[in-house]
Amino acid sequence: MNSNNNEVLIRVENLVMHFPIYRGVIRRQVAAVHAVDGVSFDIRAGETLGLVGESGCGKSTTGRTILQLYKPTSGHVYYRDQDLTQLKPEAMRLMRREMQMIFQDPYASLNPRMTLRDIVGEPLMAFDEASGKEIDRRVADLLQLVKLDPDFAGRYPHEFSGGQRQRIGVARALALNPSFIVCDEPISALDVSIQAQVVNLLEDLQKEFNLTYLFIAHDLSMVRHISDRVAVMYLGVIVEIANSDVLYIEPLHPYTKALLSAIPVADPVFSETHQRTVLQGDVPSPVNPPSGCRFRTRCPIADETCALKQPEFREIKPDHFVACDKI
Amino acid sequence: MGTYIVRRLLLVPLLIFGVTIIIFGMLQFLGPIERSALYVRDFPKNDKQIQGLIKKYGLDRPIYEQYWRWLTGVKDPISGEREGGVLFGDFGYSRTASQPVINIIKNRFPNTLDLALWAVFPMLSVGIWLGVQAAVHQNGWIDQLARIFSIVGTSFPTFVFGLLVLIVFYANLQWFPPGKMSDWVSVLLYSGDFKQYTHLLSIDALLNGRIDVFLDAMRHMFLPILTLSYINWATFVRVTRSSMLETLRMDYVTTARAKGLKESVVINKHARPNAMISITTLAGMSVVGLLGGVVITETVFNYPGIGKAAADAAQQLDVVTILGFAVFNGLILILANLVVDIMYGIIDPRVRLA
Amino acid sequence: MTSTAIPTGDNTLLKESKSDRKISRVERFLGPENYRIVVGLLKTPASIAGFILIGTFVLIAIFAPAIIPPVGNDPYRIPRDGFSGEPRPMGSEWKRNVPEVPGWYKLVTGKDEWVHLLGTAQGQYDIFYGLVWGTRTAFRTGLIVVISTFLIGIIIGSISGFYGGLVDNIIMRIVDIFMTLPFILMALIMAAVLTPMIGKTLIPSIIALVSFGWMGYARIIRGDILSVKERDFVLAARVVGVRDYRILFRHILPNAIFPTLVLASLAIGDVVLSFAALSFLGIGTQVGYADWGQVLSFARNWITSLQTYWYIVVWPGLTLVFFVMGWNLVGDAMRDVLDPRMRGKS
Amino acid sequence: MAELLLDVQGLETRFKTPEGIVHAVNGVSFTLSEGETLGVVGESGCGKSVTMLSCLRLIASPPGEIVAGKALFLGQDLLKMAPEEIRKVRGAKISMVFQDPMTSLNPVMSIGQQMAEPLLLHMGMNKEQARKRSIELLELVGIPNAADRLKDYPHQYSGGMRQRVMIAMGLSCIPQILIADEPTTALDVTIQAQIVELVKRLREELGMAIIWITHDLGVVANIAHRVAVMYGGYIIEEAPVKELYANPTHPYTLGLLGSLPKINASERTRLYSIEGMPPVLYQKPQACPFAPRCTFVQERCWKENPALVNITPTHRVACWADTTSGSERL
Repeated sequence: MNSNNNEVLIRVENLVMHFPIYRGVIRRQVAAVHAVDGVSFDIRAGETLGLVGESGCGKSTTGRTILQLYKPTSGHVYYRDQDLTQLKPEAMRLMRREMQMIFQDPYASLNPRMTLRDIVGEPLMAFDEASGKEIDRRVADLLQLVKLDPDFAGRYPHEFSGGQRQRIGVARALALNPSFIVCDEPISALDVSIQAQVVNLLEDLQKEFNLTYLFIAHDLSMVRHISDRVAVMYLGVIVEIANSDVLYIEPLHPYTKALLSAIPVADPVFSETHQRTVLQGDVPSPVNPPSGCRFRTRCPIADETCALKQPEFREIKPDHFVACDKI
Repeated sequence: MGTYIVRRLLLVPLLIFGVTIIIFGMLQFLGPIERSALYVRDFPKNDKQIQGLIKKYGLDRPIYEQYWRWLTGVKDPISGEREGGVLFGDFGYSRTASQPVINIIKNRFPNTLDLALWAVFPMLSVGIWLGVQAAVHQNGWIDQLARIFSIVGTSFPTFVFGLLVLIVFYANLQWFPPGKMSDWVSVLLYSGDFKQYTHLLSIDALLNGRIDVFLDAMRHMFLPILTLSYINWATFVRVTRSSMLETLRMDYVTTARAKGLKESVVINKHARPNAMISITTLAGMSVVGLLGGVVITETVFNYPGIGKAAADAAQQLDVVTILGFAVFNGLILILANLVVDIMYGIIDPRVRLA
Repeated sequence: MTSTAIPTGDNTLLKESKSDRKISRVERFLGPENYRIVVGLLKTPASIAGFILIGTFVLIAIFAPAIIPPVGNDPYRIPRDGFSGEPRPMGSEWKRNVPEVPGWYKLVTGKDEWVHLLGTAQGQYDIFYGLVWGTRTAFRTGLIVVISTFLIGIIIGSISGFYGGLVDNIIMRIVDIFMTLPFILMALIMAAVLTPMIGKTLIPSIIALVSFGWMGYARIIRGDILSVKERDFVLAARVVGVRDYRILFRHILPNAIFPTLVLASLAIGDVVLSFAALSFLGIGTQVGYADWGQVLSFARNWITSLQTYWYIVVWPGLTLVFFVMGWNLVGDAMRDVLDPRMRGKS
Repeated sequence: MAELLLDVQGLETRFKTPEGIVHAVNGVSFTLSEGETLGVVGESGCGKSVTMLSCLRLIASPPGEIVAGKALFLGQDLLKMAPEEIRKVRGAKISMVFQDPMTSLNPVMSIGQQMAEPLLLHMGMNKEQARKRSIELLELVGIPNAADRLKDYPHQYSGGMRQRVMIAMGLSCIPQILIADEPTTALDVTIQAQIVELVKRLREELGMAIIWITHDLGVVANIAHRVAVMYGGYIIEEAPVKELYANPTHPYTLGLLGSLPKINASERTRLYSIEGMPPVLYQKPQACPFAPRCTFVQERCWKENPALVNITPTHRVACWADTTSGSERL
């Protein structure tokens, strides 16, 4: 976590990802899910950028689109000045050495018909980095790295628990020595006592290999713990980015404030004394997002002007960006 | 729902096109001379006449033209009347029965419909009831019984089952004879005292107030109905059982129990309607299948329906005739499938209100 | 946590944990998925009964020449004992075209002369011979049809599932059209159309059953491919840079093909049944060919006097039923094992 | 002293699975008084849901089986009641709200039909009365245009709205106990806060006792008066909420609280993590089920399973070790 280094590793510019909806008699495209609707941010080398938001806000889609797992509708993703959106499939495949991903569901993300050796060794094979005995040796090293017994290499994923499977996923992601890892809600499917194990492991590995993380989560307290900076998403747009301590102590956007206030704090005295601001209503549909500011339908400080135009994403203080015209 | 129905309706021409293409494709295995049987009653012996026929009906024309003519028929240049055209009900001329195929269908189809109508009720009710019971008492004796019943049922070919019940109930007990009606009934039918409203014998008997005729009809239909139902029960029990088991594990069933509802209410009002959604398709397909699948049953029981006619024609390799049946069956099935799809939409609110 | 779900925590690997489930060497060798299927099949009494039935038929097929040696050049022609139309009862004397007497026959019956063990059918065809040699016909047709339909279905279904979009749409509509038509009627027609060209052999029926039998496999494999394609491990493979063909053959197909493969292997019973139905309806082989449906079809002419000639129905009928039941018993157990919703339930 | 509503003693439930018999609940005892909210906390598979489902005999049997214990509701044993009697309790006196509002409502019945069921059954209302009451209830839980929305089906409601409907349904017969089984787990944080506030408000208005099952120590701190922590089918610690958070005593509770990131702490510390995995009990454990993961483990823990004993009149713990200086040792 050395964010002093200011080199930008990933630059996302105006990223838009719309998923078409086909309806009607001839399955015409009638609308689109505006999953990601013009998102821009930087991730600096060696830092952890947290990306939080409620389900359906587009945070996972953002992560996957950065890795070009979806072809973005428009916008650019630069990795060290290389525009990933312009790469041919094979060139992008070669880029995957540099950027990896850890998945949310430790059960669905491991092929049940492959052994640990095959799962963790597959990236090595894909890039012809190793073969035969060499793979066995490298897999053993990787398993040790994530604190799994190397003797388990011949076993199948079903013999492992959720937390252990998540470690296997981490080992797979590390196999190619990447510099950037998208962690797509890596702990939300795990039990409380296991979450801390995985988070600690991720932190240790970051230090050891100088990794850069995009840490996607809906658990705000964990995001604060692991991130250097945090971006808050709402309905496909980023509403606030700031240094994580600044964001938690001094949130500016009304949505961020409400989100922070909604976190259940494990302290009965605190909950007794603090009045929570509870947002009314549900998140609107991303198919037909509100005009102007996306948040205005639930915003406590919104007025008519908010419906007119989308608020500008401004740098209010150094390194603190907010998309709200009322501040 | 509107869109759903329109989509299904738009599928109908596509299905008609597909089905007719398949059947027309089979027709292409025949030579042009044999295909001329679609339009004429007798093959002319004279070679020149044959060539004339081929020319007249365009049987040497490009294939798409032939297909179109086959669908819509050709105008006779002299009389100006349309000849052929399966879409207009002209399915060709049956060499073996010496009459137009459509006439055979007109005579035989009511009999098949009569049989199918009576078979639907026991098939659906008993099959589904047994499946639900098996699921509710999972691993109980009724479940084990249903499973054995289902495996034995699927293992019995229609014709074996049919012949075996014939041995028992006809050959040995003399209870239920094969055929369609006793001699005295056929005499009655020709006498003119018996009005044929629907041409379905059992229904007409009731409409004429002739219980004796009705009983005679049922006596002849009993074994075919039993055979048709039995063969389908097996599938129904299995599918209903697994669908019901799945539903019983759903959270809303627990919610219903937690409300304090009686177990019978939980099962009949909450679980079963949901299980039924997945059974609707199967039920529809089986009803539809009844119309097409009576071939063997009618043959075994010597029941003069459209299925037996098809089997007889096939046995004598009268291809034009069976292809005529196939087109007719295809059109009926497309219609029936449409009804099933729409019913499915009505049953499931997630489709209805989409 | 649903009310009925069994609380399954984590199978820990901690050495000191008491709850670690033992993983046998066989399981590790087969892999968890295959192991589960094998164990599921071997634990069910019904499927064991099924395997025994199937095994018996396999033995009969292999040892057919030892059970009843062929007469003449073509072993699949049932020897005729005369030309009289009326069937003769079980145990009647065998006068013409008598096969060699095999060792087991002498041992069991103590006689040196063949009799018609199960009687003769119309035309004095020996029913026992027809059933024994018909077993070979059954396996032959079953295997050919199943393998062909499976291959066609897999190829079409895979194309549909992999490419998706318009290709998928067109293929699935074609499948819909084929599914609209009643199977046995269409097979009957197809066989009837082909017979004048090919002749009265097994081939027209085989082509007919294949032409209208592939859709089920295409649908299943397409559905499984579509669902596997969406699973995270496929995405994960892409993320680590696995090449497309490997994703297809290592990740998608192995996880998608197994249910179809197993169901196909168990469909032999159904195929033989349909084949027999066609024979019964008078489409198919030459009269006198050793084929169960053919033997049974003689009964059609004796419906009014079945109290006397019951054996022309019962023996071929039961043979067919036991054969199909063997496959169904295994198939039923297999369905339970494969159906993920049934997992964990007895 | 408020009246004792529910008194569960020595409850044991197990499941037959292909891998063996899973001992899900292994002798759980707890009480619930009028107007009280009891939080039950634990990880997945610890037996917290099964315990509550067992009390109402909603365990699917087979594979589940209640082996031993009593569940006295106002002195009457729920586990021994005739089926008709317990049906009169379910939904009327004790009602339940489940985790996933998506799957807990019947997809082919309208909300109105489902709302009316308990009213018709337990309150002796006719259809019109039930309809009126359903509208009132939906308004009570904050569903706009309640009268129009009765004819809608569950798929036309959002997740948060569905959970409100579930709560309205649970409260329709003014039960004495509401059992909420992870009612906010499937919901987003802002919706979760709405539901928690809603239940707190309704608790004031209707005065029922609540059992709130969750794995989220934050939610429990917010809503419960008293908390029971479960592990491996046992209650391992139980105390009033402030006492538990101020003075956690069982090593597992200590570890759980330690593994949470502190949202209001300014400096970042490494999280405490409990090593190992929660167990699946194929045998009823002779040892303490937490022993394999415990930092305080002693010789005795491997031989005897500690009983739940009072360390203060309101604080019960099942542990052999002295963990009073625990916070420093973690």
